[in-house]
Amino acid sequence: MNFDLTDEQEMIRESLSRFLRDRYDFEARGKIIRSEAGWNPEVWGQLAELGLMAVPFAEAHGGLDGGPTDIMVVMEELGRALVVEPYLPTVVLAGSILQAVGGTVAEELIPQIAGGELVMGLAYAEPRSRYDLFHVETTAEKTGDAYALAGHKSVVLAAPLAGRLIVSARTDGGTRDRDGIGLFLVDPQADGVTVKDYRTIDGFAAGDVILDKAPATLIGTQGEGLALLEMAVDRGIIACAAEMTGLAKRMTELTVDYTRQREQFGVPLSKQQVLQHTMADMFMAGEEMKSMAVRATALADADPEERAKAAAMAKVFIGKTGKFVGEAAVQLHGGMGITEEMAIGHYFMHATMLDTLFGNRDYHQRRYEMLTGLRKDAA
Amino acid sequence: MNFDLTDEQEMIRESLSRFLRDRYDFEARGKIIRSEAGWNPEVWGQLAELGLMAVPFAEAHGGLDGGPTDIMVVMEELGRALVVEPYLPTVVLAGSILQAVGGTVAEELIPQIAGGELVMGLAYAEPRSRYDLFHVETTAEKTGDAYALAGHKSVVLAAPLAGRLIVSARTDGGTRDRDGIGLFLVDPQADGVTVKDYRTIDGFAAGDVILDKAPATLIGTQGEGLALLEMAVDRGIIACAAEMTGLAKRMTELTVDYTRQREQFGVPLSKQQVLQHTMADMFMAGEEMKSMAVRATALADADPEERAKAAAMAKVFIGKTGKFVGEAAVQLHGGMGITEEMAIGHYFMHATMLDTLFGNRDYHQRRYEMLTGLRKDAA
Amino acid sequence: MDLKFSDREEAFRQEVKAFLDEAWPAEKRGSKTEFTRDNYLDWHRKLHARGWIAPAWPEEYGGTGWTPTQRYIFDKECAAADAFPILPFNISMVGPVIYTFGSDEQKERFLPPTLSGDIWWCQGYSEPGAGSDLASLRTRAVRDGDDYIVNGSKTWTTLAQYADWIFCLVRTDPNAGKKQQGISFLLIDMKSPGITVRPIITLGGDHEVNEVFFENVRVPADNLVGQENQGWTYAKFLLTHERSNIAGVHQSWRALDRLKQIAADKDLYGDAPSLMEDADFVRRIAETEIDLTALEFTELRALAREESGGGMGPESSLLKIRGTEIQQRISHMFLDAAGTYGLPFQRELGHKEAPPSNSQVGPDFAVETAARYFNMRKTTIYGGTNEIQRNIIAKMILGL
Amino acid sequence: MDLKFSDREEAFRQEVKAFLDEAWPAEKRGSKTEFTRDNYLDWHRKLHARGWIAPAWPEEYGGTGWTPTQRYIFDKECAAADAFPILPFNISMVGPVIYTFGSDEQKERFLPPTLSGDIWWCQGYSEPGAGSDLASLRTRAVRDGDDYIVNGSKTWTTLAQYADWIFCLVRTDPNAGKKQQGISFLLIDMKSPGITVRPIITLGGDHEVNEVFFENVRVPADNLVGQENQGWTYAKFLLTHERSNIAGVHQSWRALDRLKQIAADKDLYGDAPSLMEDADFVRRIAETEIDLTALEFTELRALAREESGGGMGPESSLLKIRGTEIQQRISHMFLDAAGTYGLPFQRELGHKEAPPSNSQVGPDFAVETAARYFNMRKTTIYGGTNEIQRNIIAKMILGL
Repeated sequence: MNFDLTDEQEMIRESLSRFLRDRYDFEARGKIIRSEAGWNPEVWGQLAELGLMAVPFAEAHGGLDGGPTDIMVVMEELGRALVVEPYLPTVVLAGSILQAVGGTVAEELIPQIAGGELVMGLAYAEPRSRYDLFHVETTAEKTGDAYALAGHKSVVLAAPLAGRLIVSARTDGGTRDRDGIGLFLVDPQADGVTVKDYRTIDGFAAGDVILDKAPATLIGTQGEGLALLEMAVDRGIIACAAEMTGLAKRMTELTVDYTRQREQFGVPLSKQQVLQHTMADMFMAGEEMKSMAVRATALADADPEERAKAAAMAKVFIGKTGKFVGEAAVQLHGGMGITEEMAIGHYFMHATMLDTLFGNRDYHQRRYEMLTGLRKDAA
Repeated sequence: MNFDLTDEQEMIRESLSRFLRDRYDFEARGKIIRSEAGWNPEVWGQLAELGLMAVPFAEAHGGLDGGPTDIMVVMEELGRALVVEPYLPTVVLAGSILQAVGGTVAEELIPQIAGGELVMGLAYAEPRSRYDLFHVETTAEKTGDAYALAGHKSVVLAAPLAGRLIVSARTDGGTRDRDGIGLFLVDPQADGVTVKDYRTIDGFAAGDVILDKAPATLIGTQGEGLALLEMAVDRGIIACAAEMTGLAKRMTELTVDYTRQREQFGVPLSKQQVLQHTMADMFMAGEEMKSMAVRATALADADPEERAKAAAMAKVFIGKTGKFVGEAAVQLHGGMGITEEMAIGHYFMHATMLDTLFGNRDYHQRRYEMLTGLRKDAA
Repeated sequence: MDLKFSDREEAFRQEVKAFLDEAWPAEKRGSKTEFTRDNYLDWHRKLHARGWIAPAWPEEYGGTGWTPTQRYIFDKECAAADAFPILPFNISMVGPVIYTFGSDEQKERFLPPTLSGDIWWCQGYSEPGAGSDLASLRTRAVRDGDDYIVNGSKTWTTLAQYADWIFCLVRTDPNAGKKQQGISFLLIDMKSPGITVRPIITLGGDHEVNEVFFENVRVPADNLVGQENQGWTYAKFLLTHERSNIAGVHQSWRALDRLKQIAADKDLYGDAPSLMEDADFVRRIAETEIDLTALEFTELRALAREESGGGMGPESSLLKIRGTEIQQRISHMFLDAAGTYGLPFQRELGHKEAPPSNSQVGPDFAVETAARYFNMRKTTIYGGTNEIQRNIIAKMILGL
Repeated sequence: MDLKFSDREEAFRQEVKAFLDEAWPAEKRGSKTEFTRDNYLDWHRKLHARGWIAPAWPEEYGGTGWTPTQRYIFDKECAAADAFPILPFNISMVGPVIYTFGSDEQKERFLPPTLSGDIWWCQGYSEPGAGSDLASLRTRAVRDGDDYIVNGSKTWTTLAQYADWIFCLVRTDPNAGKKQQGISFLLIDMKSPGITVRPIITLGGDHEVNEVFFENVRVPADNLVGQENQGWTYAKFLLTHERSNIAGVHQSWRALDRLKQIAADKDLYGDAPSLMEDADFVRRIAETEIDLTALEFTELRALAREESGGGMGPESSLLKIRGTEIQQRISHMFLDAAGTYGLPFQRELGHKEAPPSNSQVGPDFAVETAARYFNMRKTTIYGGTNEIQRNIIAKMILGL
């Protein structure tokens, strides 16, 4: 067993960390989330120059041949700085699918991603799907070699920024069948595609995507899209585990600093034993979260069942402990913690939303029970 | 609304409390639980002289015409002093059934109970019934007017002390049918009855009862015993809620006292803010437990569904908070808390066992969900 | 012991219900009435017209003479009808201070508009950097002829943007020995020159609290309540005075009802199982109902002690701690019920700090869930943090 | 980063398994071997014979030279086979103190029997009334010629009833400035005249700990380890030395396995649904598995840091806190699994404090569940309470 990072990974961490400290502080981020665009293409270009967009891809596609561990390193740093740029949807979600599918579509799009020229989104959720990836009401109708999609996709991260979307749609079967789902490439500028854009409450650009005979290209095999989708979403979950670790560690640091500076009744808050114990618990949560992120990362390339179990476990754990750390951090900041004026509240909001993204704690707890055979029923 | 006790109830509380302070301290109790008999008939007689055994019964049967509130008052005091004498099985469990059934059996037995001459037990559980009262494998075969019982009853409180047992047995239907269950009066001295006696881990005399063609008398209507049994057990639960309140309040007092006396690193433990907050939580748990006991007591005579909901709620709540208070009390006593030498550990053990008795927290949580229609499935 | 309502109490409940059916009819219920200055004042005035705006006040000043049980019934029915809870500033805070410690002239001048809503009061207690340590306040009031000149700032001032007047704790003797001494209680017209209000935007974009700055604000000395330098006494009185519904039990029951409706609403789920078919969600609801029942009966017992003259005292800390814990849990369950649609920010807030909101998506109930969950974090912080409430129980009740 | 075991590590695991199949075969597993002095020593000696009794010791004194990962594998396989965990007193406590601070003569005299089990050591640290404040000890040792005369008492002395020798902290200079000064580390033969052992019975009737009284006990000065009055240094060394398996992860996994078997055992339930069909019970198992996984990988990361020379340090407090919390949770799930049959007391303890036990009822696994749940409360108290562990994290790691 070996938990060490390679020298290259340490280099990525350091250069990214330095860049974010210099260019992406709380004030700079505040400007981005309040801007009309909701992201900063210049920052995106600079992150691409650092090689970030190329990390997981094959050299042949202009990538750096990195693996899940490299993504973990990147996501933890992005979490520490609360970066809203669309790395997760572009590189982790869409990137994982393109890489797995390969062929001409990968050859065309991955170099654009790696070069920082293309943002992508993955449209998998629907208004009534809750967190079930197999619940697909959107239909794909085939005419000749082309497909036309009709349906409604919910809360697609980066949808208003994306040059291409990958969309799950059904060529066959009932609403909740596991078979008959395909993944399709859609140009959001095309006729028949409407993006109802908004910002998520934690500051990310996103949108609902309404498809009405939208032209689309199948990627992968018709009817077998679910396995790809599950893989991509598990990769997304594992990346979020690293991101949550970054959030939690930063929240703990900010809280320790704040309570040391802030006096009440003539004594620093940090001298109150009850608050000390809360911070000790926050520290422990961060360490254990990191362990879960490391473990899930190591299993990101394992067979689908092992990967799914590791992702479900990690999601339950970061949901629970992320909520604890976020709530504790706000509580210890007192009134200041719930204003938009201090960073801590923004960390808390994003930590909260990471529990909802890809399925909350209850959902993945249930999923873990089913995957391990602890629970037999389908309810 | 009115939460006041009557003058009579205040009198019962005071005289009982005084008697227990004088005659049932930790040392006296220790002698009883380590004795061969496992109870003290002399104390029982004195409690009867105080009128305790007569509390809930009709004047016609030598009773005091009291109600659930009187039982609440008694049980809270018995809990405070950790009394192991068989009040719950005799007066609350068996007493409730005899009173409800009425007729000659009540006329014969209730005066004996009220006079302190008869101890009784209620044999409802079986090795595989877990907490389901309707799970009855024990059979009752009718020959003429008499019945013969065969089966195995588990963990019958007071079984080795009892002059009579009330036993649930099936005249009809399958193992887990709600119909076909009768309640029977059995003399534990009779042929065909074996009591495998033991002490519960918290010091109460109990036993498994093996029935092999044991002679028995039906009480109540054949096949309709379940409703009576549910009533008696709900009364038992409600009594335990009051008892747990007494335990919790006493544990909080003992812990407050201990931490004030005990110094560590030159300062009383009670000055540590973390321990103060734990004790504040213990206090709150005790207050809320009391509220649940009061509420359930007020509904002890309500229609069966309301009574059942109130009992289930109370059991969930005292299970959860009793565990919290007990564990916290032991933790704050440190090593001394887990020895048999201090009272606190004995309170903790009994509080733990009260969660198991009549069904634990999970069981009654489920029961509450079913009774309120929150949960539709039978699983 | 008898927990049933008496016939008289039952008749009172019917009277309240009848009033609500008229004053706050069905079309206003179910979060359909937005909280605005006008909407709130409309409701305040209806209660005032009925004589029910200040149930706990002495009858001579406009109170109702209700028993605590009646007030409990009133609060419960109002919550069941989704009526706005009455804000504490006029009725539970400054009013009782004025009728207890104010001069006859002040009573005459201020009590009627305080009851009627013609004055909207806000509270000038907390100061930047002071947190729960209220007495460390630094806003100065210096006597100058018939006036005080006030300089300093207050923070966490709820709805100061709507307020006509502010009641303030100010330091009139900076040389007094203990920090609790030398404080005075001053009534200040918000239109006075030198006052500025800065919005504080809270998580999720709400503008509910403010900072209020005083720069050479001239306040007539007639607006001093009670004695100069005795303000801390009045402040403490105010903090312990009105504890009715401190636990928010009625609002929590109402919220659980709405949550169960949402979780069972088949339209939201289509072919998928509803949330009410999810054993884990059901368990969370059931646990909360049980805990809320324990809290409700603890509050009822406390009210009964108050009714029989026992007073509430530090037990109110219990109600505050448990009440806020449960409110937060419920707000988290709503967020979980919203699922993915908890994420979109789509609220029209009308201030520049709010991010752009362009589209309306997802079920109506989901729109506010995240913001509400964030906002509810305040409940364990304001009014003395729950940590401080536990300190109070340890000290005042357990003697530790 | 690579979390798979290397081929070398995999081969080692097979070697351990093969050894266990012989030394601790199937018929001894599944709680079928009672913990007695003889049974324990039998196992201790088998490990000693194989050279595996003290993996963490330097090889020159009898260690194995294993990496932390190998030790982890060894511990895991032993737990999976239900083998007795090796008691810390000889191997993790007094042994390392002797080989680090003892004289050559002491090493020669004590290390071989300490390894072989010919000496059973117990620990004389805690004193009545001192709790986690170890340094406040009052047991005196006064020099008298070539001997010390020891007077005082020690408590919580685990298995003193089996022990041949006790290692003791004693006060040799009562006039030293700080309480940590003037303490010495003394080895005392339990057969010395003047020593008496009083059993302390813990909840559920176990006799595991004792009080040990010293009345004018004469101890040769040769038995002083290191310098007089420097004992606190050795004590601290000992407390931070051996952290292997402090979290009890392997035992907890093994316990969860057994619990799942029990919960699915149809014989226990008949026509009734088994516990594994109870969604709430399943949820509790799943939650515990997930938390235990987080703890296991936190321990593995800590071991890796130790392996690369980083040392473990105060992070061990985390392992202790979480490990004990999980052990307690599991013991409570066993109790819940036992249901009503958790109540009967039916253990043969053979001491007078035990209540009479006359009958054997219920499933075998249920007999010990309540006693074990009670007994496990000690884990968050002994060895520095979990409150103290959190103090350590706050101070040493967070700098608060």
